[in-house]
Amino acid sequence: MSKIVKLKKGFDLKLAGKAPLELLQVASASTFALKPSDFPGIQRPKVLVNEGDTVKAGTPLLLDKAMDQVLYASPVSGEVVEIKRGEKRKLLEIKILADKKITHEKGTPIDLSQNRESIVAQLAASGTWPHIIQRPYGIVANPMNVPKAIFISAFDTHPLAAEVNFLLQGEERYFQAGIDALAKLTAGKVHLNVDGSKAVSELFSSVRHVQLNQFSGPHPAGNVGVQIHHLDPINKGEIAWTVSPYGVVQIGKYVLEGIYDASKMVALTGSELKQRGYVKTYTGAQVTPFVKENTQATHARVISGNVLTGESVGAEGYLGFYHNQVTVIPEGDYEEFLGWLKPSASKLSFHKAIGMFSFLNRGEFKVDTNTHGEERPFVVSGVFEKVLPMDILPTYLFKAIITEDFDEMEELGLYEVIEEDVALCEFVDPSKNELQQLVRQGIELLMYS
Amino acid sequence: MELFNLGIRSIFIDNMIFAYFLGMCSFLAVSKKVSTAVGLGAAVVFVLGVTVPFNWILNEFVLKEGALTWISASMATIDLSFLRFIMFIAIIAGIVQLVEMVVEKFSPALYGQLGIFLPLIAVNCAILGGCLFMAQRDYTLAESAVFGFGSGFGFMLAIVLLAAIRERLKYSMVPNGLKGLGITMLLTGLMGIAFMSFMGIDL
Amino acid sequence: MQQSNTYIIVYSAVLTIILGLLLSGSAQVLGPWQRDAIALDKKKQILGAVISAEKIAGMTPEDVKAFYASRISPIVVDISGKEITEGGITAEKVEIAKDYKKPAEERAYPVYIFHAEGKPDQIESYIFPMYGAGLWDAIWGYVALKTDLNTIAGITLAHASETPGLGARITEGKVQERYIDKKIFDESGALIAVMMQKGEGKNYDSDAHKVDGMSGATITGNGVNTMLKSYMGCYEAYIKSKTASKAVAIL
Amino acid sequence: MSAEIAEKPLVAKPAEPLLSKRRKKLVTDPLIDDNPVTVQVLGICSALAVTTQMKPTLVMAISVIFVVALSNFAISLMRNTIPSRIRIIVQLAVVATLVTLVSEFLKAFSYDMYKELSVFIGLIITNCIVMGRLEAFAMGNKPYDSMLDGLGSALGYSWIILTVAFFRELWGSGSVFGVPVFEYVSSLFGPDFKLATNGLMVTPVGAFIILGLIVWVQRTKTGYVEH
Amino acid sequence: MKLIQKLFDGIKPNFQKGAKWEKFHTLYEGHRTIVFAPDLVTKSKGAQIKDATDLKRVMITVVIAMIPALLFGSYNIGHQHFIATGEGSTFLDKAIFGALSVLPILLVSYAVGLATEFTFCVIRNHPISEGYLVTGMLIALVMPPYIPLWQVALATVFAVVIGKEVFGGTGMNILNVAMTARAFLYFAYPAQISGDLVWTSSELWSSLADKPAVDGFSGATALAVAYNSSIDGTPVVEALSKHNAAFNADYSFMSMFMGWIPGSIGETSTLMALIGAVILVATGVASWKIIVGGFGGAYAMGLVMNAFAGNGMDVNQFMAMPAHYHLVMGGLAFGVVFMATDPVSAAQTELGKWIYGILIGVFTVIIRVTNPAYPEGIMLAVLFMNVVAPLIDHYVVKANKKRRLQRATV
Repeated sequence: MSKIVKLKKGFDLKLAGKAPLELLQVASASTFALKPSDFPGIQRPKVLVNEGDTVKAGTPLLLDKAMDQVLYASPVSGEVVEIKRGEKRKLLEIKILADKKITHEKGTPIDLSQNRESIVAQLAASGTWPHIIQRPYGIVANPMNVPKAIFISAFDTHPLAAEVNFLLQGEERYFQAGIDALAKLTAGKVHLNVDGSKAVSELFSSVRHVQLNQFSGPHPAGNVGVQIHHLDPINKGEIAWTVSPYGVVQIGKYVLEGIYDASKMVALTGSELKQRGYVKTYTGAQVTPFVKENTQATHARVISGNVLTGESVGAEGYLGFYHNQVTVIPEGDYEEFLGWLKPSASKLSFHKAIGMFSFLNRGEFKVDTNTHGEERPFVVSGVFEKVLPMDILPTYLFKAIITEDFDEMEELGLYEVIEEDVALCEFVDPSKNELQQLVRQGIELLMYS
Repeated sequence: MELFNLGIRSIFIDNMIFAYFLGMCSFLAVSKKVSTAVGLGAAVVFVLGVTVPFNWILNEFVLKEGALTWISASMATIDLSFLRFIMFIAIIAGIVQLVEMVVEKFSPALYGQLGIFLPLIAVNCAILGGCLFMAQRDYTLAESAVFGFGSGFGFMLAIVLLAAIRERLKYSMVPNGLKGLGITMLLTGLMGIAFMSFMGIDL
Repeated sequence: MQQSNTYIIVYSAVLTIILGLLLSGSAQVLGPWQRDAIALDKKKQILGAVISAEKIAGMTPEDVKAFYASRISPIVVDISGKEITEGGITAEKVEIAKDYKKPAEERAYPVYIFHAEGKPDQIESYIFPMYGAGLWDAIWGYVALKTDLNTIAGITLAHASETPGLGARITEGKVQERYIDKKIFDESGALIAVMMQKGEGKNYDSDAHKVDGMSGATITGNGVNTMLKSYMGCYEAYIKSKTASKAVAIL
Repeated sequence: MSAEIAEKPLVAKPAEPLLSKRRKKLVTDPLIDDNPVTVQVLGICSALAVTTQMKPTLVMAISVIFVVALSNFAISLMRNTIPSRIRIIVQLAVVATLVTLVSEFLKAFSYDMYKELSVFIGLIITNCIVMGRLEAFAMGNKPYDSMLDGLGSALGYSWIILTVAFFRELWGSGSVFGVPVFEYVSSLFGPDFKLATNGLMVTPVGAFIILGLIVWVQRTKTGYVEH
Repeated sequence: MKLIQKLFDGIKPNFQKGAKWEKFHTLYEGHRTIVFAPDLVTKSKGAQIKDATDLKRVMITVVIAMIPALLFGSYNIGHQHFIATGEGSTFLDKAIFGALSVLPILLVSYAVGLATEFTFCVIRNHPISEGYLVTGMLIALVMPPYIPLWQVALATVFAVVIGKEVFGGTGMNILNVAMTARAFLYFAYPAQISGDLVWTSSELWSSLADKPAVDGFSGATALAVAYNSSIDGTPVVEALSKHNAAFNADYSFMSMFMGWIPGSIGETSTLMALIGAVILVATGVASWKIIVGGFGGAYAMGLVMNAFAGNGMDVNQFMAMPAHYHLVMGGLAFGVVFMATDPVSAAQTELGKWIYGILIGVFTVIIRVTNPAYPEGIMLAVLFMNVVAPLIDHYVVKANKKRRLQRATV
């Protein structure tokens, strides 16, 4: 029953600064942070610890009063050094100074022969639950729901993305256990979607209890939202869950060993890094040790995640909960004489407008953060349609959100997309609108209406 | 061929909206969504198509000068055309009522779509206008039927096109003073320019 | 307020009677004036073919009536040129607009003979009504031919709703003057009528069958051309019979 | 029960002056702030078709003033007797009668105008201002007030269509009330100079655009925004 | 560079908040971003990098695609003029004459249009958009060569204000702005724009052109010739090839394809329009679907007309004209390539673009053949389809919604 889907629309950004598949020896970070802003669905966060408390890896730090079964746990053991709040006491970060040696809260491994409810209850409290994301809306899944299916994208087509096979080396056992647990949670199938352009790695081909689907084509073929659209699209009133491969491993570890092990491998990428590769650390690590001495330019942007969907965190910032990549690229705050007119083959562009010869350039591009133009109203040129491999009319969807027309948003398929699905639209948009933010606004309008 | 020409003319050239400004009130008020515009348009087509020939019969056999000769030749000089307005408007109101009842009885689905628009139509100038044009231009019965339906379709075309444009316009940044009526008037003017291309088409 | 059915019926009946009386009363009272106004309007139009619009505008209704009565003698002919006298038909009663819908053979064709004051034998010109379609709606007019029944002495044109400034210019004296002294028949006696040309600003003095057009109003111009030609065609038999008898008379 | 209950003394209300402040407002409000055409979006239907020239427009305006004021007056007189179930029909009948009167009158005494306005006089019946004012005001107010209200609305309508007609005639035909303005102005600049008239103004398009612009100017001034 | 940057920096304080020219800050920024691509960077969340192409570059691509048509059109004016006057002339004479005729129109179009646009940007305080780069050029190219300049100015103001600014500016308009300008003139001053005078020699404004045409030369456009022949009853092809043949300036298929005929400045040459089409399609700026649909629709409708004529239904010679002639006559090629493809006023869905393009072609031929009042069908067809495009899109979008809904119920 596995499906093979070949996608044509989309665009691969060939950026300079790919991380070679080797583990770097870098001093580990000492502070870690949990940022509620990483979880878009959190409505009323409640902090469960105080500054000065000592915690173990897996100790709950936070819960959402709107969905209080789900606990957000500390990735490491250590001392809570700061609970940072912003305007109106908005919770920004819970910072933890890590012990040299990480100790874990001891939970009990989960017996998968139990009924679904108790498995859900244990997972929800384990700290691994936030890896389960609900579609529509792209928020942390509600344990009370039963999804129609669970989707796992086993490859990442984002620019300079970490190699999933490399990240999961040696974790096969946990991955299978995670799949087994997830299979218990859904009424339908667990879809494992792999890169169809290459031979399927043994890691995934041997996994049981899943439907293995192959996707090939340019980015965003690896986006789970796109995959869902082609496998079993989400309709109004339906719920599907998605989990990243790393999330599956996390869940598997808890199932087998009863511990929340937040250790992860992170790819250091981007044209401005001297030394690129993979490092071992924990979720929420401060990026300083990876980039501080490692950046070539003085004026560079440090991004947690990839360049399309990531967040600029600065050299002192923390890795996002869902990120396994740090990208460093040059800042672009310079004026360029007649920049809009100059021919160039070295500037990356999806378009082929006069003077843009990047489509002839087979090499890799060094891209900075300049917007290359000011924001303008949409001039509909059909370009969004060329990079969104879904049966969705992106321009109309965006306009429906702008005018806050709820019916239109629903009918045009806002249920099927989250930010990352329109990231490429945002990149190619010659009118330079912020479409990811717009989509989130639309989702929030729908969620809270 | 003559009738066909008349049909084309009444839809595109002698368009109720773009040539005669008739039915403007509902044209402006009910053109925010395509679906409702289609509903109103269909109702207008229906009512115009029925009332114009009906009023033709009334005009031909009762109102116009010498119309009563079918009763007695001595009545040839009687001219009741001063009753034209009041009779036409009464017939329109009556037929709208009748149509409403018939549609409600025999096609509840259609009634659901047209029902809310029918009462609006009795005072839609396009209907009375159509009837008066019919009388003024001395159409035959067949011509008045074609003219009625044609004008109705012309109105429907105009209002549906406007509604589609207004749906697109939601994303525009129209200056405050122009929002609503103002921009719609300008838009209708621009649409009128586009419709002028049909002026003079002769098949 | 919810009234009884009886009340409603009585109310409507009373209202109908009152309004009916009001309307028929007004129609009764105003009727003569209206008929007068309509007749006067028609007379003005007919006279428009032979005297200038300014002059007509300067005349009082009484003047117009008197002038018309003393200078015009109307007859009605059929398509074959024979005068119709039976059936009480008179030229003033013929409604060209209504007749227009009938086949050409069944129409009645009025001819208004313009003669010297009080002397019906001393003819100055023949006035023929005509009717046709312009761009938007009907157009009509009267053309006056000199006694040779070939040369145009004057023309007056009117329209229901041509575009002002474009097609509606057919009512302008300047446009109508262009027709004066043009010929309806060519040398061999074939009907050519006068054709208004496309575009404006050219000189057609040398061509007896062409007049300068109205820019931007080609269709109205074509309408006038068609109207003129078809109605002259309808009157051709009458005209031929007149010229023939005149030729005989000369002989 | 008559004895115990003391009769309430009837306080005679002071008679309102014929043109009190309130009544003046009835007339002046619809001129600008609550204009039936530009603010309430009523009565555009029959208004525009005759506006190519000032003269027919003026006749049209006077007719509308007559019909609106008198129908308001008449319906207000009858308001307490009209059976609610046939309310609309009664209103239409009264309006149609008044319009017929106007039309017959024109036919008798100004046949040229009658021809020029053709069906549009009849269409005053369906002019939304008429029915709108009847429903909104005359059905619930005293005759004199209703008449003033009708007068105000009709005047508000009149100045709008007269303004439209002014620009359409001036630019489209180069004249005002038939007086050839363009010709005169051109002659001031020498024999070769000729002000060109704008053909678009005499087509319906011109009316839509002029009215749109009037609405823009008027609403920008009053600050009225439609949502 | 530094110098210009300093200059801009120097006057910058005048435009900042509270300064005396605060109102005009949008003008300042508008000009600065033309000289320098701005130093804006991406926000901290969302896409961290942006495509190097912006709207300015997209717009300039369209302008560049029009340059062949402009150059050829300009030269052709000179060419037509010297044929008309019967004077001998060199390549340079024609080029100079043409340039002197076209430049004033181009200047007026840009100057008046930009001034109008700036006024609105200042009043409404929104950034100056680059849309007028294209519109200004288009307006000039659809004008007849001897149009009075005041008419160009008036039409430009009308089109920019009523056609665009009232909707909120670039990207918001419903009708193609340049077509609106042309249509405005067409209906407002029909005498001046539709006569034969504006196409070749004339004394309207250019003293250069103040020479009478030689006897027998006719400045009628190909469409006018075709229309006249349909009245006379001569076969159109014959009439076209005979027209002005004595001056070596016949209207054969080849000379119409090349563009050696009178007409609006940019529209005569089908070849130049096709060059533009290649640029637009290769750069992905214009939709090839609209272009192919437009030509295809016109050709197909031409064939349908031929079939009618073949049946002897109507002896309109225009109907019998070979269908491929329609593609090279009048402004069809120019209109389909540059006007119909305007992304703002065209259909915006992919299926909609096919329908839109094909109907433009179909309507153009229908209007040309059956509507003697307006020989040039393309302008009116584009405008009419601009009006219809939102409805086409509405139904295409509705179909998309329906698919989604059906999926849910299956």
